[in-house]
Amino acid sequence: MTEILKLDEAIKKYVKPGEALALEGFTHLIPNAAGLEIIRQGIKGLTLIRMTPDLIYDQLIGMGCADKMVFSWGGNPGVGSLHRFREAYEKKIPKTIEIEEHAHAAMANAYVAGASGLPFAVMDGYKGTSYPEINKNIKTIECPFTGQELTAIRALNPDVTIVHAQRADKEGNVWLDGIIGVQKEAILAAKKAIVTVEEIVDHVDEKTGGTVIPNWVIDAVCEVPHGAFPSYASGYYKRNNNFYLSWDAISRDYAKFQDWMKEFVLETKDFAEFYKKLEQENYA
Amino acid sequence: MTEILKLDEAIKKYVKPGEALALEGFTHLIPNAAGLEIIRQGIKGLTLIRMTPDLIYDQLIGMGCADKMVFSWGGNPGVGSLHRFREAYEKKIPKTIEIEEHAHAAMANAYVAGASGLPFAVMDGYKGTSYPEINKNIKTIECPFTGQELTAIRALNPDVTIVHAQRADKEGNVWLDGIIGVQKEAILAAKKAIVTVEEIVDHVDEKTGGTVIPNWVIDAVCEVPHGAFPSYASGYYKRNNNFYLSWDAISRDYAKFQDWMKEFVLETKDFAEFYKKLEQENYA
Amino acid sequence: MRDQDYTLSELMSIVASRMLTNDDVCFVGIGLPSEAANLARLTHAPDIKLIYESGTLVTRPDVLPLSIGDGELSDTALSVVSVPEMFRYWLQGGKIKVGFLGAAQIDKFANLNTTSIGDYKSPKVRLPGAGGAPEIASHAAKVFITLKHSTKAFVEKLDFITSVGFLEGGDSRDKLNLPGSGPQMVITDLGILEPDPITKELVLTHVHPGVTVEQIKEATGWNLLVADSVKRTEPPTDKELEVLRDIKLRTKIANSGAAK
Amino acid sequence: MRDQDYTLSELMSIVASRMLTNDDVCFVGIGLPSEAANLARLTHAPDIKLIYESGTLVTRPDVLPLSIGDGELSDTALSVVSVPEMFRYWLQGGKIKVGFLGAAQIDKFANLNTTSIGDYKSPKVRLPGAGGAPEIASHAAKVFITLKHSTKAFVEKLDFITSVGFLEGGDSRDKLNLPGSGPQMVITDLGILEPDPITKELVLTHVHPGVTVEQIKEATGWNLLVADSVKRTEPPTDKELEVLRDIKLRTKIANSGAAK
Repeated sequence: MTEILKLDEAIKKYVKPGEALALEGFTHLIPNAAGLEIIRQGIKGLTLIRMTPDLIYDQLIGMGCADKMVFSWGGNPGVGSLHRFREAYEKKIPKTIEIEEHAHAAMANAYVAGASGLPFAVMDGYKGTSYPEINKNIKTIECPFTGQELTAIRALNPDVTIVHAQRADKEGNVWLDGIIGVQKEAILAAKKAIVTVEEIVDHVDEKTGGTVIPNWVIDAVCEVPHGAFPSYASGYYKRNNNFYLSWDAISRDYAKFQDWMKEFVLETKDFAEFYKKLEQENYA
Repeated sequence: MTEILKLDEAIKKYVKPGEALALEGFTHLIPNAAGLEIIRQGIKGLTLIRMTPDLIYDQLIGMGCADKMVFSWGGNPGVGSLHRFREAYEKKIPKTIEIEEHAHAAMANAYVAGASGLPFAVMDGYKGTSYPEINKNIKTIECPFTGQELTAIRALNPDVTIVHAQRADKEGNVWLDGIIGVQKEAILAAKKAIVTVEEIVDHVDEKTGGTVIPNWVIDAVCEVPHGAFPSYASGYYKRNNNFYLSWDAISRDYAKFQDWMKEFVLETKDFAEFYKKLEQENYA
Repeated sequence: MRDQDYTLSELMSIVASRMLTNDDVCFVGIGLPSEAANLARLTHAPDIKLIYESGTLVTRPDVLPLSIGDGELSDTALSVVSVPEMFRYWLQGGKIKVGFLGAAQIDKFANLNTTSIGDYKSPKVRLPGAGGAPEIASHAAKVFITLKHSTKAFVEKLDFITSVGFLEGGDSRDKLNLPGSGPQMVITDLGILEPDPITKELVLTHVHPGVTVEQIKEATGWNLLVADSVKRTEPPTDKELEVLRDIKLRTKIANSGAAK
Repeated sequence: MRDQDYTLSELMSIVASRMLTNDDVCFVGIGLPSEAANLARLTHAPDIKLIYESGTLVTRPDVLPLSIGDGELSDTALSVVSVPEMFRYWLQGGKIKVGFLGAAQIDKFANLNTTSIGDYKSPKVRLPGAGGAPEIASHAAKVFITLKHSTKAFVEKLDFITSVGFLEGGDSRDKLNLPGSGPQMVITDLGILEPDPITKELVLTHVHPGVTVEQIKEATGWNLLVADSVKRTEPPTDKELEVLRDIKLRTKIANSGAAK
């Protein structure tokens, strides 16, 4: 059953080198604090799965934690490229990164299949595109009733899924609201699940909206206020668009990136200290 | 775009003899008023689709409106058999009824496929059971990645889906809450959709819970207070368990059933009059 | 047979309830399974998670639901999901530890029939059908079954397999590659049957107080195997009886009310 | 070329916005399409339904979202669904009338590339990738495309087809049996291109005020076909310009704020 743990304990307990990790979040509720803790703990060899990898995956890749990225749109939304990802992929800095690439529809379906205990999903997609040529987890399949040709996508089942949510109760039932992306599917598809939350409260329910994910599919819940920063947590704080813009400059140069990560991430002991430092230096 | 119509107008406009109809509702929010209006209008030759056919399908079948029923559990919940359905199926009274039978998992998946624009759904189910022998819309399919044998179910796409919901706004956006069953999928899978609601209000949203189905997938919205009776509408009225118990006695004998339907349904001009009469005679 | 201050129906529900533990996540069939599962929740397993196929996750009904989708279930649920989500993500997705099923008929390998008796196309008795049972039987990590004992219900061969137990016994279920391990126990109003570890045929292992082995064999439509040492079922405790009668009384009062 | 009191970028958004009608249900790509779609909503199409792939159905943002999942989109939405539901039920399910896409590159048959330039495995430029575009391009009943004109963007042949337009032209898209009818129009900062009804090759049909056909041909990486009678695009109205500038200003102010 769910344990309420400190974030560093949860990462230490459940995230192992070489595993396939999904830190999901579709612009909203991105588990950034958890990603930074993985960097602090220096966990390497990871396969990073996410539909919309952004800053936190750029940071993990730049710090050499990732061997592979599985994704369907990778960028700094509204700003531009992920410079650390691009330099890793185009120039192998700091190391080679393999990619497995999908469209959103396919990747969402792959999580759905994983959550549903199925080895693959059927979709009507990708026809006429180059994707089937570059991703072996896309095949064609025929409808046994109509003969119609459709597309099969291999299921995604991360070793560990990590998401951020607004609240959990003391038993570890989790409540989230707003744009929920593919988080529920990513949790249900995973072997282990960690959820960071803005706060732990006495009671969560769906009576006034939102979605509750029951505790027995979640291994650890960690209270991490502002844990989605620079993403947002609807009802708690807004997206910090300035930080997304700042990241473009920080990440463009590898040396500058390394300095920044050292000063802000490696030399802060946890997310609270990191966030406090960002505030002091007018990033947050 | 959605029209706000009277129930009799909506049924006249969209429900044609010989069509395949889904009047969905999983115990909660069953569109009973709409079913009774179909009986009043004497629309025949229908294929009746529903996961959990209960009293309203018993009534439609007993009145000779149905040629076929597609279902996954047919009974008077907590009470016993549907006598009109059983007598039709076992003794062809008042006429022959064909059946196509599924398990809940398969039928839910068939609606999902229909809603998703797919000709079939994949599930892991039915293995070891007799269902594949009696339903030609169940086939086996192999995972193109793992070779695992799975089950394919043909999609369901009703000509018309009718559901009941708590509220709609004046533009025909519909709001429902509580047990939502397979209603959204049944609407999205259908060629045409009618929704009866407890009341039409100025504004609906999801801010405090519930689900909104946007108007452009709904053809007609009809205000029918108590329209789910004897089922319930969470937040409006409770399930009338007494009526479910009474129905066992009313429906057991064909002649008694005919008399009751004549008196209460055919000789009342609409659902409001029907409901008033039930109240007067202590059924409601 | 000594005088008992409880009925065999009551005993059946109480014995069935004892199969569930506080850590279980139980997909509950309507009727007898629902009574047993809620009794467990109200006695020794207060934190058990009860799931109903109508989409209600972790419900705590104060009265027993008459139907699988009563408002009492959604009003007291931690979360309400759509029916497709329930069957796809939760049941097929392997999130259910225990399935608790009733049935109209059972055979010696614990296969169940709730579909039809006699020829499928012109049945002697047309039953309600499958509902969620086939995939509960195949996907819940383990399955308990509860139904009343009679030769009509306990038959040599089913006319229709709605939900698979151990199919034809031996390793025939294993060959289907089902995610769940199948029926662990059949609890009736007379005793308890458990599958033999090798042949998977149901064996009588417990006899309820006041019931004889002979009586059970007579109520079974095949030559029922009896364990070498048949145990006597523990009679109900006062607490179990009190809680069961309380919830049944509350249910009766609630269900006798009309609308509004 | 006369003096203009608006930029070609502004004109592009305004012209693109005019393609949308009040009855449309539009799946909106981020960036230029989002600007055009919201401009339509704030001018001639107040009831247009805007859908974003983050799961927001019928949104009415007061400022332009920087990302596809801004809180502004969910706060003002009629309904927020999961991303799988969006792609399965709404887009693949055929509920979207118009798809509005941007792109990094386009070819003469309106195929789009947002994935990579150069060899896929060692690209010259690695772009963000597909997002929702491939299935918007195939499943929306019709598609509009908007991007800025340049020989880098308008290329003879794509290195990678992210989203299909008319594939190799003629009936090659038809043979794919896609639900949607494909691109109707490509709106750039210089003019408008439309597919030839038979060959499906893009033809220049409109030139924006102050732009010449020659200028457009020079900005196109293939020998661009020109319609027999090229029309002059209607210049922006005062209202269109005012509304566009208003929302861009509101957006700038909103996005410059930090957290809290």
